[in-house]
Amino acid sequence: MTTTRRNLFKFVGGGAAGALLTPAPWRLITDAALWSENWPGIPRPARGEIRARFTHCTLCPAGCAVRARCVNGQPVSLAGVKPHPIGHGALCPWGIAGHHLPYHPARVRQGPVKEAVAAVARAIAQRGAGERVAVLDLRPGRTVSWTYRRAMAAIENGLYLTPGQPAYSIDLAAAKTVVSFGAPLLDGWGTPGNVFAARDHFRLIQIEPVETRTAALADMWLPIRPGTESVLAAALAGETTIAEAARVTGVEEEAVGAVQEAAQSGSAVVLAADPGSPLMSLNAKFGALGRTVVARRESPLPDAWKKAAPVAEMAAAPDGAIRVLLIDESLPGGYVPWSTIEPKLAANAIVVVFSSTSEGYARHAQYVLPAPVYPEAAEDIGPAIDTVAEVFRIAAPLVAPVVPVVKPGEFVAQMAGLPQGDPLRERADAIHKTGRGALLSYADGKSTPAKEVTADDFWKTLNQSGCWMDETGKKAAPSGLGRSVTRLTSHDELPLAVVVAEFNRGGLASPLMSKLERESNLRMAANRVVLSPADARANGIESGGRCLLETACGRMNVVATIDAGVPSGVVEVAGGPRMADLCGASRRARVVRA
Amino acid sequence: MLPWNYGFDWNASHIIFLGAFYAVLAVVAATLAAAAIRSWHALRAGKAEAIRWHSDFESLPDGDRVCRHVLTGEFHHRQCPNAFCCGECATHANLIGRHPLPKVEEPEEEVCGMAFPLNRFYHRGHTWARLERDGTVLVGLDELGKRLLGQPDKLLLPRPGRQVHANGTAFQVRRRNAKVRVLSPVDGKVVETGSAERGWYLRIKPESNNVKAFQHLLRGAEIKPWILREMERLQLALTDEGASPALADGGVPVADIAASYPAADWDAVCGEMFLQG
Amino acid sequence: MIRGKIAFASGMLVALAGGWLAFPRILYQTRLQPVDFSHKVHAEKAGAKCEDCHSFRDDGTYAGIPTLDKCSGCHAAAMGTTAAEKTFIDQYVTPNREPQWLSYARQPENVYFSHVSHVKLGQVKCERCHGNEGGTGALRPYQQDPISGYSRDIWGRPVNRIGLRTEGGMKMDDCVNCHRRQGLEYSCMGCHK
Amino acid sequence: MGFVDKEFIARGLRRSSTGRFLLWILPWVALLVFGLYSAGLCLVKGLNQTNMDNRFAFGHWIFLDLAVIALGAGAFFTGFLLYILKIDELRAVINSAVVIGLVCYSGAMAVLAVDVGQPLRAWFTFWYPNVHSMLTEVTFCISCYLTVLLIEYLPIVLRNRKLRDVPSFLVFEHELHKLVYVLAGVGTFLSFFHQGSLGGLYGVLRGRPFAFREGLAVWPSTFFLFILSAAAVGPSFILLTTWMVEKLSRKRLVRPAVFGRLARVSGLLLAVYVLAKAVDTLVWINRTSPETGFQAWQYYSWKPFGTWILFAEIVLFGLLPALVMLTPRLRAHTGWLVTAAAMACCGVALNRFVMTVQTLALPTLSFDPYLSYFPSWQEIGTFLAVVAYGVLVYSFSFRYFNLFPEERELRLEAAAQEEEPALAGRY
Amino acid sequence: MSIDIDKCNGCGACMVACAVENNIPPAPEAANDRKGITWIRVYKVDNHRAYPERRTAFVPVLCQQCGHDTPCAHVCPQQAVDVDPATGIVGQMPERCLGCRYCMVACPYHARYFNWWDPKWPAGMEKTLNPDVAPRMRGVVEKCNFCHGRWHAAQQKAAAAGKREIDAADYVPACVEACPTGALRFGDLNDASTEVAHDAQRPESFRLLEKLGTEPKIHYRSQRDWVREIASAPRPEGKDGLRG
Repeated sequence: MTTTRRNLFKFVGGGAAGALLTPAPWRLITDAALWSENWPGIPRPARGEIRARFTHCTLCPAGCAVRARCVNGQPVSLAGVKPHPIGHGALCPWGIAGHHLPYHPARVRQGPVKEAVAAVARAIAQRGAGERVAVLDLRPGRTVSWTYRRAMAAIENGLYLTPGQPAYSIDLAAAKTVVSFGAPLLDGWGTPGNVFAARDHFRLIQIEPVETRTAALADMWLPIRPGTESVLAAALAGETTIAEAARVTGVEEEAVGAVQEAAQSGSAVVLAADPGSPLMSLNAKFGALGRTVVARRESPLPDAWKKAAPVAEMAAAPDGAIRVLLIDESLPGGYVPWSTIEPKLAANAIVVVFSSTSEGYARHAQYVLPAPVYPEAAEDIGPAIDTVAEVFRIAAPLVAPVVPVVKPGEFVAQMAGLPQGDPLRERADAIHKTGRGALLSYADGKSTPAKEVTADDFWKTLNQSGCWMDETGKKAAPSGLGRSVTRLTSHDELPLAVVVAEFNRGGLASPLMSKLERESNLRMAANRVVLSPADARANGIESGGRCLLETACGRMNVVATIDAGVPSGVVEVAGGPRMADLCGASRRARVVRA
Repeated sequence: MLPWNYGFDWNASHIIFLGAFYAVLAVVAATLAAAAIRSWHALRAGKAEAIRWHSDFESLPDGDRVCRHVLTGEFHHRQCPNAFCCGECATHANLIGRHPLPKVEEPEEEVCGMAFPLNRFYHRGHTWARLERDGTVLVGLDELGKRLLGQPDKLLLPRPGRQVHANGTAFQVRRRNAKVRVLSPVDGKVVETGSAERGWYLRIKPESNNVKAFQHLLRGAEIKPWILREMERLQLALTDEGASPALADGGVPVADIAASYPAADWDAVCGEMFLQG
Repeated sequence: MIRGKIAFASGMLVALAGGWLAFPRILYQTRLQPVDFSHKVHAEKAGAKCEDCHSFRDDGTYAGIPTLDKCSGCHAAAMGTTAAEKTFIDQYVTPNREPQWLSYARQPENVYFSHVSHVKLGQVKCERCHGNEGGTGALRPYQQDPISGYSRDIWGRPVNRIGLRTEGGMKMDDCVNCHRRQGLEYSCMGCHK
Repeated sequence: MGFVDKEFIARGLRRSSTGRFLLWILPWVALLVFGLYSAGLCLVKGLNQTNMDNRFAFGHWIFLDLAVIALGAGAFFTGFLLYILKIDELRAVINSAVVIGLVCYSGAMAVLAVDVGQPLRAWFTFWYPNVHSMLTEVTFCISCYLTVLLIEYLPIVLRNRKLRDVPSFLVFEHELHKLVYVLAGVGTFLSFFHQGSLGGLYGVLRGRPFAFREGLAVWPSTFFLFILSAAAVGPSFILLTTWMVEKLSRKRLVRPAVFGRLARVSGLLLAVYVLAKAVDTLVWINRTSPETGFQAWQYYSWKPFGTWILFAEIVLFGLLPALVMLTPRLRAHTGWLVTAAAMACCGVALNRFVMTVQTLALPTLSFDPYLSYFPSWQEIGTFLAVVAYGVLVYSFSFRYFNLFPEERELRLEAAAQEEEPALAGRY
Repeated sequence: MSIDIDKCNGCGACMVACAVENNIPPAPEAANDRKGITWIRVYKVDNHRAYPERRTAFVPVLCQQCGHDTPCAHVCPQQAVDVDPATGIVGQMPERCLGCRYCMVACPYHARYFNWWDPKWPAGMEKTLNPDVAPRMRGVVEKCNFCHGRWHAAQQKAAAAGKREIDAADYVPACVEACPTGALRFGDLNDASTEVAHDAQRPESFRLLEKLGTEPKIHYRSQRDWVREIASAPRPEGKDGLRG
């Protein structure tokens, strides 16, 4: 080793020794550790003034009152409004994370607005005689629904279509027994807070092929053969013998007897998964009409709105007649399977969808226009199926739309050339004019008679922290219960009966839903099916295996779960538009390996 | 870890645990420090060469560490316990006392065709030391040493004035791949350097001229058996190096052995013969 | 031998110099406040107490540095003649743009610090931690450790915290020392979030 | 080519030509590079690269670390036997043992650095230690012992022929070697503790009845079992590696007596361990586990972890090799010896596997699913890096340092044999 | 905290509310039920019988805030876990954690979760983060701490009013607030007057793996015998009866 090299080493050695006697190395080690606390990619939540703002959830017809915790006006968390007489401060998981929707990565962010306007105008102008212009309103009973009806009345051959809306509402508080044919009573039916508040006071008999969340907490669960509900109903109505029903439905005789007894004991109510189902007519038999099943009440309207198109169901529309179909999918609600809509369309029909998701009708439409999502738009929510009182509540926007959106109401109003104006305000004034009911303020939980406030305060409170409610009106018996008959075209060659075990309204859901669907197995993701071990074995499917769900309408890639809790001959699926399209008409399917 | 760190408190578990930890650190550090200090002292005291010789001697195979009294047949089997420093060896002292070496008439011993003049002392690393009239000592390679290294490729002689130590490096020779530290027979200061031609390499002013200074060196009657043994070792080394044909037993080694065994790993051979570690 | 010693010593010297003199300078990056603001002047003219501008909200949260509307309350138009005020009005008040103040004492994200519980319950004077900021005539430049992202005030001015006044730093140790003295030591989550 | 690094190789040692050596290390270097790449992935992208998850919070990294450290125990235990108990034969393997220990420990540390989610904060354990945690004990002891090993490795390096030419190195090596018994003592102390606390790691888990054990004071029985087992297989592993090196380098490196001695020590300790383990298991089955509400039989009703694993652990890989190594007639037979040693090593590895993986696979809540786990290629790669690193370090050490002091002697003897027996007799 | 399993309908509101409150990011692409982060997780539990005898219950499991030598706090090598002597809440300090995951091994309730990924929110969604809770970084363990952000807020409110003691009504964890069925209740177990203290005394009340002696502070209750059995050790024969 040459001396120079040796000295170099000594120099370096000295340097190292010296460095250790300075703060530098130690500070750098510490800083490295501190850097790991806030290295790139870790967001810093904005600080600022924290205030509560109020609105109503539009994600389902329940329209629960919402208290939003806002930092500098930006909502950071949502909760129910405790003093609310209907909501009781309860929210469902979708509602709790609703404030994430505007930022949803899968949201529809732009659309061909101008082209759509032009195309629609052209089509209306050029359409032949008898060709219809239709609005499909997935969430009837809103103020904007009236805008549609007025627009359709203003346009020649206008059609106002809905997926069907019950003309009744259920008074759970008055019920002692609830006989539910697969209605997801405890898992998304009606207003959660209202249902759970009433839950302790009624006996719940759940008649359902599989054990859903509702069945799991029901006082009595009758596992029934899928598709045989009507037979059981007949037996309850005394139209067939109990023995016969037991044979067909697979429910024990004494169980059927018990149900019958309970139902006849008075203040019972029968519910069906599909509100329009003929099963609802059982209520007449049990004398529930006017007591637990009452006529649905809508809050007062401006007189100017009386000229409106009638409400029709899609099924009722003439085939091949619709030239222009505008679908308001901005709020998730009922869903009409595409297989039902398609035949109604004219050959050169134009379909425009206002939606925030590409999952629903966007898959079938020519024009998909970005609609505002909750809580971006001012909307009102019609009374829920379990709301007896007259209510008027407005979902006040909490954030400005984060993408350029088209408000479907305004689009249609313009198209039909309706007079400009804010329908919500008009209606609010109309309600105020009646002087009925009271204004409930969420901030302090106080309720003041409507006549004691000025129209402006009325309007202000509705938009900032409250709702209008009138419980004074007396219960009336509903007319036309379960009129619509949903025909089940049978495809018996398909071995499995499809049972929707996971209630899913479609539309966007917060990315945090991954906690329920992927990060735990609490809820079924849309792409999962559950099979009985027997069926799985028969088709060589193992748990977690990829496979195909095939129905008369098509096929879909799914992941199978095997569960001995599922009866053989049944495949459990999660709801949602795709599934509705897939097994809308028939309810039978086959699962094969992919 | 330190009393003022968050989460530290003076309870038994902390004291025991960290006490043990620091104790360990202290012991390890102390060990290192001790080693460092002692080696610094050793260097200052110029013990490096001695240490090198001792650790080399440790690592030498048993065959190379045989006591000189085995040569003279007084022992059948004995390993030198103190690194060929016979001056410090009690056994040597009383053995010499009991029967001193027999006189030899001839001026020189002739072994396997190699001449070993008896007017000098031989170091077991194949150097000789001859006491001159002026009190200096000449140091050179003995016959076998010469033949092993033949004509050195490179010769590193210490500058005059440098101190050399008995059993320490006298000078360094390179031959083929062999790097040999030729061991000095005596302690002393180099006064003049020679060369292969002059037959000697160093003139050394010894630290003392008394008998003790040369006691560890071989002489007279010891030479022949020693060289014979050395020949065997050489043979062994050569065969071990796969050099064949090996020397016929008692055969005369050629003037330049290295040249005649091109295949052999000469470094290993010389390592054996010159007692390198 | 001696040359070796020199080499060693010089190496050591270089390292020491670098570590003690150069390092503290290069460690922190310095930024200037958006507006040349004088606490002193405002203390005299606007309000004597800190709370007058650095106020608490009803729920006890601390408003921190006042927002623009508080300033424009008085500075809707120029009150004085200073250039600083003019630029302030032109650049912020008129276009109604919030000045990006750099907070010297902003704790890292994982720290929960409640001013109200210190000031109201603990009766701690603002100066106890912030020094006499209120008396300063101008805002000192803001220094930040770019690696850890901490303001220099958190760590305390001296880079090695040697000779640090008790209120000189806002590091966890400083909080803990004060809390311990008053027997107010809680769990980690008491002060972290 | 042949003489490129000749001057670094100690005199009298035979080493293959540089070319062949490079050929030998090439594949290992390749493996190392691949391993470093996968480790890099884990460090840069995070541990999502592994197949570990919230239930399998420890994966095969921890398992192999434990195994490796147990095998590395040969270093401290040989040192203990040699320097403290003065069993001088073992001088022949001590250097090799030190290198193996160094490799095992440094490798394990490296993997741990990848295994933790925030390596930059690893030093917190020293700065804010929770002295009640077994892991703290492990961290402290292992890092201290690694330092000790490095210091013990220093003399071996400094003895390199080239480095010895520097007087200061030579002297320092000499002086340090004189004090090495102190380090051996410290090393023994440390090793006893961390081998133990590695066992304690699991023994203290009252939340995991499968692993939970009662014990003395703060130390559960696993603490002592791990010490015993490590001490038992340490020598076996030394024996095994030495034998492998002999086979690979086609040289005799140590005298058969050394093998015999290692085997005897190993066998004896293994026998004691098996006994202790058996007793511990019985206590656990009949008392510890039931007290926590878990019936021991249930652990073994989750396939594939049947009772066979107990049998394999205690009898097949415990008792059997112990008996072999304790029976002189079998011991004399290298084949048996090596097989037994290998089995002993497998036994300990299996034990570490059971403690790590089975503990985590078994459900604790009644509605837990039973989970299985297979490491991702990144995990495997990372560990292969350690293996490659180990082989490389050992290869270089073997080539340039004198790992087996008797090698030169043995070679000359061999030469003497073939030269002529009579002659050899005189040496 | 007390949980009435007979009331829980498994809607998952608690899990979502928890994630919202505590800034837990949505799952990355590759995440599954084994790598996700759910401070409170509702397990679907059944009686191991086949249809039609199958009965299902939903069991929310969150950090059980163990009292007696808390397994996780005990093993953490660097004091990143501690038990608050005042509230008995087990705290986890992500900034102190080095991610060795020993605590997860120690926890019999699997209530601790590791950040396998960097936290990521869809663009814009980071606006909705809760300022009272610091987001965690990759490579550390986190768990339920009974919404400490809310505890701080309550303390702050009390301080503003000049009080040291918080008003119990001001401090309710997000999951409890969110539960629409009222299955979850929260309060001070040491205060005999509270609802939860009363719930804990009920005959049908139980705690998970009580025999381990970890003294969890979550008291479950159910009228159904088979549900109460989940408190005990697993029964292997039922293992294939479980989903997922």
